[in-house]
Amino acid sequence: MRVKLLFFATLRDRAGMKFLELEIPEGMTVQELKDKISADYPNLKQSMQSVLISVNKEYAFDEAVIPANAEIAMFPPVSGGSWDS
Amino acid sequence: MRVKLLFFATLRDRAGMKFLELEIPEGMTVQELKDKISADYPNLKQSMQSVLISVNKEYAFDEAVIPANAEIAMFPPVSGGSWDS
Amino acid sequence: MQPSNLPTIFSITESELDLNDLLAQITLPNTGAAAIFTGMVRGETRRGEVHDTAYLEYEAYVPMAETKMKQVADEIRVKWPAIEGIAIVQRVGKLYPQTPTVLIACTAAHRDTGVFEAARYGIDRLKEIVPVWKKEVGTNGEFWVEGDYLPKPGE
Amino acid sequence: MQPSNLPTIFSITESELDLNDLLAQITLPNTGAAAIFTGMVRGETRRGEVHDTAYLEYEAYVPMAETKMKQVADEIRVKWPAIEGIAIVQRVGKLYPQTPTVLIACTAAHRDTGVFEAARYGIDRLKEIVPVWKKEVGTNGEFWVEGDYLPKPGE
Repeated sequence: MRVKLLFFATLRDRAGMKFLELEIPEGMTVQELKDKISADYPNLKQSMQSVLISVNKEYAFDEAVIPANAEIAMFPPVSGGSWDS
Repeated sequence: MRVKLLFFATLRDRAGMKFLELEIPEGMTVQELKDKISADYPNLKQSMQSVLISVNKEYAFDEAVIPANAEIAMFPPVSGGSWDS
Repeated sequence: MQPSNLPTIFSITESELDLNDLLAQITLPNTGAAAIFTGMVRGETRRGEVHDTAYLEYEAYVPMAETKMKQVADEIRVKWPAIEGIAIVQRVGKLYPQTPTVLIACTAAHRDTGVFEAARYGIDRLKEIVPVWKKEVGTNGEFWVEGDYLPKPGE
Repeated sequence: MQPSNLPTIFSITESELDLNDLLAQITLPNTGAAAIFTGMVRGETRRGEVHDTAYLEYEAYVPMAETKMKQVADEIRVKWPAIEGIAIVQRVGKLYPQTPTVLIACTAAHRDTGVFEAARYGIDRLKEIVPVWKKEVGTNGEFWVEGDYLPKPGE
């Protein structure tokens, strides 16, 4: 099945791209997706250890199963707000 | 000696005037001034029990001696700010 | 930077409060955080006796109010030395519901150095010692709103 | 008034923050108090490694950021049911020192019902769960500023 994978901040810089469309098997978990990305994109391997993942705009964790047509995003811990702490 | 006495809020309404210039003896205290105002302006007699007094823009209390040319003000407890409590 | 170089604004004004402008005036090159309190005229009051307000009429003993606003700012700087800029503004005159009437804003490099506490302290103190009064005009006629704080010697 | 009728504004914008306009949008007929937090780009940092910042570049995962801002607003309404209006705005793009980049504002009838605490909670939560990142560009080159909060399931 097909999913869309978005990269932000440091992840985008390391990936060298903003997004990726890819085919994944049904029932694939977030952890399995991270393993696949580590294998396919060596540049991102180290990032996969501390990356945050969202699936359809909600935070998703290792055991979560990815649904068809999901919009997945990978990014570092957030750092919005101001410059005040 | 001469002093100026300003009235604000309810005090002004009851006094029917915004200010008053008056002669007071040297060494007069705030308490003695309140007694004098109570005697001279019956409308203000009751107000003198809970009035706040300032002398030269600082809060002044019963025993304080009034200096020459003082700007004195009489007003109720303050109620500025917004309408929020 | 010495406190004497830090911006402190206090004013009694009949003009509309401009939050953008006031904030800009107390933002320094190393400011990272601001806490701003504004109070508005409420048109409907539900706490206590439920009633409607047409407008409030504010008056101030202006020169003393400015002196006391400066005192509030000085007290804030003693309690929260990290505070950079302070603005304290009271609008006077006839003020209608949903209109901001008072503003206290404090800035600092970081948000964990007392900006929220300082703004809260500022509005509490303003309502205790700054000589400003308001008269409510509503459907039941008009009456002066009286405070209940009695300043102590040295305030 | 039901929460569904209470104004909740959340936005990611490239435009200047207009505090006057945002405050007006969350002021209801019975609003008497507002607490507003704004954060700015600091040009000089003295805490930790002292350095200068030329500008910050913010980016957001916009649709998720809006979802998470709504979640922060919902959390505020559960914790402080007296809150009337909430505005949460993050400015993105290239932002220079002394520019407000983020705003959280909460209104209520009275100032003692949690407006200050709610605004403080709002900025803390925004920095934990709303997907926005910033890159600092300064005299020492540019680097991404990384947070350290790891959201838990259900956040």
